[in-house]
Amino acid sequence: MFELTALESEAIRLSLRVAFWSVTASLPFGLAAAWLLQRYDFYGKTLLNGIIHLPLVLPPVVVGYLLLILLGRRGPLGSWLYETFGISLPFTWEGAALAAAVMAFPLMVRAIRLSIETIDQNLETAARTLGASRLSVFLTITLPLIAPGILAGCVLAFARSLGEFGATITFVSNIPGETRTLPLALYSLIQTPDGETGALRLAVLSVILSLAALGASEIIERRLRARLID
Amino acid sequence: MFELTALESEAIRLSLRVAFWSVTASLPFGLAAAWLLQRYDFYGKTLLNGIIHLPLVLPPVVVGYLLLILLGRRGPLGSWLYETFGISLPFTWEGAALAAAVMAFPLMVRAIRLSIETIDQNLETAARTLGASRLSVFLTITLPLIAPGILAGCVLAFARSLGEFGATITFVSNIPGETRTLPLALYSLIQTPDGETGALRLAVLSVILSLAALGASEIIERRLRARLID
Amino acid sequence: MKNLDVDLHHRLGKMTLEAKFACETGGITAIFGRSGAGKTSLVNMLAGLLKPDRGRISLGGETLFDSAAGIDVPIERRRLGYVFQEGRLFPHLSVRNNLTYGLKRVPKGERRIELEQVVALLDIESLLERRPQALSGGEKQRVALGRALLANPKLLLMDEPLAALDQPRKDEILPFIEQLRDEMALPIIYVSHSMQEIVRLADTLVLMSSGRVEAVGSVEDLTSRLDLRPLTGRYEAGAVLATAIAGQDKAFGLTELRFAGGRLKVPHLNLPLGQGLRVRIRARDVSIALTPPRDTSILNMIECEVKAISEERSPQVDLQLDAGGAAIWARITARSCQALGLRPGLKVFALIKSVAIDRQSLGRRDQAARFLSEDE
Amino acid sequence: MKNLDVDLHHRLGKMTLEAKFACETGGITAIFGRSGAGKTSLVNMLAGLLKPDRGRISLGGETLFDSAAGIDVPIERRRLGYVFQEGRLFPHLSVRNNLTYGLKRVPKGERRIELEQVVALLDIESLLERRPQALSGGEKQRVALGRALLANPKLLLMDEPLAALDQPRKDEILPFIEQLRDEMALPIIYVSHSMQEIVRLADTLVLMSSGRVEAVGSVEDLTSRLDLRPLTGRYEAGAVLATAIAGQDKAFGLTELRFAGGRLKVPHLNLPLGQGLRVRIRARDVSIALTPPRDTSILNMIECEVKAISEERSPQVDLQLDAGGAAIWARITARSCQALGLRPGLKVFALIKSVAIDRQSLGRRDQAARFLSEDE
Amino acid sequence: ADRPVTLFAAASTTDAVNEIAEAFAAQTGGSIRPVVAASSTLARQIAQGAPADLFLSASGAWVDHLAEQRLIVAESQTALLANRLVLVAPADSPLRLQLLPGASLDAALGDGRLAIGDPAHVPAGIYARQALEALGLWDQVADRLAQASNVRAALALVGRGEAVAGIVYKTDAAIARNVKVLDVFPADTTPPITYPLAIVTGRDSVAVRAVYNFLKSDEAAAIFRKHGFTSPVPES
Ligand SMILES: Nc1ncnc2c1ncn2[C@@H]1O[C@H](COP(=O)(O)OP(=O)(O)OP(=O)(O)O)[C@@H](O)[C@H]1O
Ligand SMILES: Nc1ncnc2c1ncn2[C@@H]1O[C@H](COP(=O)(O)OP(=O)(O)OP(=O)(O)O)[C@@H](O)[C@H]1O
Ligand code: MOO
Ligand SMILES: [Mg+2]
Ligand SMILES: [Mg+2]
Repeated sequence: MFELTALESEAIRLSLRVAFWSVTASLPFGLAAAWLLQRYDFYGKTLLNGIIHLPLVLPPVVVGYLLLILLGRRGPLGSWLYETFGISLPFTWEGAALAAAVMAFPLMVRAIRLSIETIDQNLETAARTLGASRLSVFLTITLPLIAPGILAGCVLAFARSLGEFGATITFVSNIPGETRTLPLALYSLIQTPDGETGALRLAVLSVILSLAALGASEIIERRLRARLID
Repeated sequence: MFELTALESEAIRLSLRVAFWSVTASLPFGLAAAWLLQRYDFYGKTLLNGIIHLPLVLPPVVVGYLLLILLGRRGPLGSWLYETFGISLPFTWEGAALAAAVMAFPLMVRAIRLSIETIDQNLETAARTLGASRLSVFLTITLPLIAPGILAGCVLAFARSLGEFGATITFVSNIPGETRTLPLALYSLIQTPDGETGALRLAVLSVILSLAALGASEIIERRLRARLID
Repeated sequence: MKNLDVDLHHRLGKMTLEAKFACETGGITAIFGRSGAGKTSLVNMLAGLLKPDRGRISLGGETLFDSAAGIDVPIERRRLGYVFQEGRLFPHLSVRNNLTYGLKRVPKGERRIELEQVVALLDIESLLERRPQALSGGEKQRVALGRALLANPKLLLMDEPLAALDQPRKDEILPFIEQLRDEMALPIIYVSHSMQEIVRLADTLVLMSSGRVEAVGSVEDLTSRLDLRPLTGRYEAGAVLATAIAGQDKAFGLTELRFAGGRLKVPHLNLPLGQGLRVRIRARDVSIALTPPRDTSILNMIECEVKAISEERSPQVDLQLDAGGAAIWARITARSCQALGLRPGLKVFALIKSVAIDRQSLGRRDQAARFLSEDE
Repeated sequence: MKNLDVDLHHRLGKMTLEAKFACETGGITAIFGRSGAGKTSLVNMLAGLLKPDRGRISLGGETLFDSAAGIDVPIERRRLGYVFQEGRLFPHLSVRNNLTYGLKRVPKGERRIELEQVVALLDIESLLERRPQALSGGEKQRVALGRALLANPKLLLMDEPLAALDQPRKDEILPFIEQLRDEMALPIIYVSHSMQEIVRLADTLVLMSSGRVEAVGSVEDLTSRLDLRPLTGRYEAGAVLATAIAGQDKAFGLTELRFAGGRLKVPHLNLPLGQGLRVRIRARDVSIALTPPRDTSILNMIECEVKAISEERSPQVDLQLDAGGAAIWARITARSCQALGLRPGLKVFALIKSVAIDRQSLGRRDQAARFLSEDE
Repeated sequence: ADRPVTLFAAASTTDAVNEIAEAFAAQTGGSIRPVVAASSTLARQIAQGAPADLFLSASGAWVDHLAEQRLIVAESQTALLANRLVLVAPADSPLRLQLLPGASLDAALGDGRLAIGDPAHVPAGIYARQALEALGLWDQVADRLAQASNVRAALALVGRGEAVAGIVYKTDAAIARNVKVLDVFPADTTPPITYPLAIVTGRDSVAVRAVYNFLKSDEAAAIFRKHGFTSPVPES
């Protein structure tokens, strides 16, 4: 194994932190959105769906720019956030997590939606005849049954967050120690004529990280499935 | 409604073509990969899984760069392709489709895998007792049952392809009429001090395109589900 | 004793389900009808799983559904236990957690049925830690039954709960269902194809045919009605007698029953004197003699008068007999009918084997403890 | 006539399934056993759905599975039709396409069963364009049955195919299954809880209990064996007689059967003289008389000798009677037994109502056309 | 020491800026935090209140854009570095060409492409277009371009042999081992190629001034020169 430079280990730590919070914070929203889109028909559903999928169709840089305009200190939402809570997202790692979350959101929602679609609603009604309220049915029946889908969504979102570049660099810039995640560090190196070796090291690190995340998810998934099927 | 400029309509046509071929060409591979990963255990499975997910974790620009190294005229695969078939991918819209396909591949595979996971294998064995071979079971039972998942995978991949920027510009450059897709045109505009208005128009166009794609997919999905559930 | 009042209209594909009836659900109400008659659909509407196009359902004075008034009590607040035709066990929970799913939602004070009780009865101790996927068909159905019971519902809906069970298992579970009805005073709505089960269990019978409720009434009445034969089934034909325990013959393990037309000896029943009991006597178990035969093992010879002879052109004829006011049916060959010169008004003896009146043919009207001593 | 040779070992959770038996599957082979006995698992291994830990299966000389030789013929090449306990219809196909799924895979020349035939028989014409989700429980099972049949298999596996069906529907489908066996010479392996069904249909019986095959033999032999009573069930007790058509009484619609112990009159059977027929006479349908009673509707009085009297302490006793070499069982009250002074060696008359020998009790041995005229 | 001074610097100056940061730390004990990205991105971020103290841009246009909005201290704006455009080809290319008006660039390209930065927004691309137009070569190659998202990407295309030739900064060509310079564009074919440096409005402080001055020092100039940059011709 090779030893990590300070820059590398800092980028890794930061990337993991950003990806973790990106997934964790967006999961409840992702679940709610998937549920809403899968189970209900309402006016403006296609629009909501479209908005959720926007980060997928727009170039990441554009999404980052939109975030910057919206959430920058001078942006409508950003100024409100700052004045009310003293929160400022641009140029912070929290902002990086937000950018990653926004970019990964459609992936998470899709995966969860897909698994909500495939569960047998008869089981849910059966649970209700046993006295469980809608909420309780959701928590005890639906949620465990869609767990593999949620996991898949989270892994996808985590991986996407690890690799997020365009929106991040645009929204929170490339600030060492604060927002310079692995992909940003990688970008910086690629910009320097002799950076290939360093870039390669970072690329390998990214791959190792994602393999680890995937491996972990496979193990969890296998357990979940074992619980479900055998 | 606003009228489209020549540049805009060209970018739209190109984007649609690239996204369409990206999805169409990668679907068989996506299906095969999803099947392999979901149904079989083999040596190096985690590795294959990791490779498939790479485009998700690496910054798109890096992926584009790797494609260039691999498939460029002097790349190992690229020179072979050129000498054997006279095919050259960089700077062509086919190359753009490839870049988009690579970036979208993990999304497609995940979605399909998820739906393969949830089908009742009892139905497949039931079909085999009726004399259907494995292949025939796959075509007549599995495929229709996972159709919603395939559709979801395709939509995701299509949307991702529509929005692909980093890998595309690195691999096939930004050539008007050949590889300048919507995101590339949008990026150019956003990078110029007074490009906001033009950028906004393109962003709106992107959104409309993706809403249309999503809308269409919802309709197809509803039909599929109607066939499955009612 | 809850009053169930139903008036529903609902389209199902090409068929329209129309159910208008009222009955008391004090004991067990059976829904009987051929496959596709609409039994499951009706029960689904009662439980709130299927929303009727229009109509009303009320149970014990509480309106569960009323399309006109816009009332539709949510499934979970109807507190109706449901044993589904297809099990519907939760695949991600162990058998134990499936069983306690409903139980946990019942306040401690309101629990009248407990886990140990159900586990012991259904003999599922060894399955508790398994997943539903590792159960056989019959085992699944037993767990589903236990799960619904443990939710301690106000009324229990059972959709062919015993179809997947073998006879010995049925024989074990039927008394338990009776016990629920009697000791727990749990009203039950019971969908079944089996007239045997229904006679044994049910007080009230709802007959369905192609989406319509054709008749509602006591099991005795409906099974004795000739016009309902096409619905109740020819093979199952028979009459139900209202009897009471008149004496016990401890030595031979026999019990004597009194009814309007005389006395019947049946295998021992562990019931107090005077206790009311319903007995179904199938037409095919009744023979006819003009004079009481001697030296035979047939213990029950009831003097009757021939009331009617079925006109069906068939090797077999059904006789309607009157025994002091009680109706008895007998099925004999047309040849015997002619040989004996049977005709309405003739006095004959109905011969009924004691052993033909077995546990399958006995039902109950009143509340009491288990009444059959186990005979192996 | 295919020879089925099975020797299997397989762990199922805590239980081990051990099945070692050989039998001819010329007609219908029934697998009988209590819930959880391993019936479905055994059938799954035959079909190739479950891979045994070790052992061998061969059918008609062809080895389907042999763990030692590493043979495991793929499911689809075994060509064994399978009617599953839970239907397993394809949700994305219409009923029609479900039905033709297997049929389409049979070369035109090899098709012996066609769609119209099955649709008419199972009365599913009106369901053809529906999705399986819009079917009732019984309808699903009928479609599943039709689907398996239309695959024109070499052998048909049926796992409790009739459990979800009502009696009239069963009565319609049973003759069809017999027809398959007889006209199409389609061997069938039939899992059932119902001894009635088994007696009616099966030639060979495989008795299972807690994962073991306890006995294999003809239905007559096994149901007459006292030591197997705990497995075959007390309520179902009875003997099966091998008989032949001896005469027809057209006027009264009766058929006379000859057997070792004499003659029996039964409701009309549309069979040629001399045709062999199996008749099951349940112990509970047999009464005893010391002298033949007169003036009764009971047509069959068979002279027998008491061979044995069961010793069980119970209100009822079972008598084993010998009628010219054929075994007949009678169940009477202990009281009658004492009153008549019955003891081994005594000559008695067994009284059997003609109508007690109904369609449910008749099985067949040889091939021939439908033999029961429809009685309504 | 104190809070580091944040220097938003054009991506093409990454190496040089990093080295200067080290030199500054060694010499003064203060610290510089270089944040590198495309000049356009950095400019937009500064417009949205990014925590930048200094801005070293590859493009005068963006700095002017900020100056219009009074987002930089006008007085501090200065042309720090200069650069030249060169025509490059892969190191093993047999190509030879002199950049004179009327040269047949299209013939030299054959069926290959000319890699440049996107002339819509990449500064190097904009300069390249101006230079080609000045030489009357633009029309020859307008449909033979491979437009990259930044100048480094254009360089990579040439280095990997995908493009037959490319137009990049002299600084880039100097360090890339897999390309060779065919010719330098005459200075008069483009406006002066300069990298403006400015202090961001509201960030002016002693510490920032120290860095500002260090960047303008001879010591920094030496480092910049090492990386191929030249000093701008003093404005006349
Ligand atoms: N969604 C539907 N669309 C069309 N027809 C339906 C639908 N659901 C049920 N049916 C039809 O309604 C009728 C009643 O169905 P139901 O399930 O209530 O029958 P059932 O009496 O329970 O029958 P079984 O005894 O076979 O379970 C059936 O003929 C069935 O085909
Ligand atoms: N995957 C498994 N793991 C553990 N035990 C199992 C598994 N599958 C089946 N069993 C057990 O094996 C036994 C036999 O099951 P099988 O389904 O063959 O029974 P069966 O005779 O068909 O019963 P039924 O009449 O109830 O359908 C049962 O006790 C069941 O609990
Ligand atoms: O140094 Mo730049 O701003 O990427 O051309
Ligand atoms: Mg039903
Ligand atoms: Mg089974």
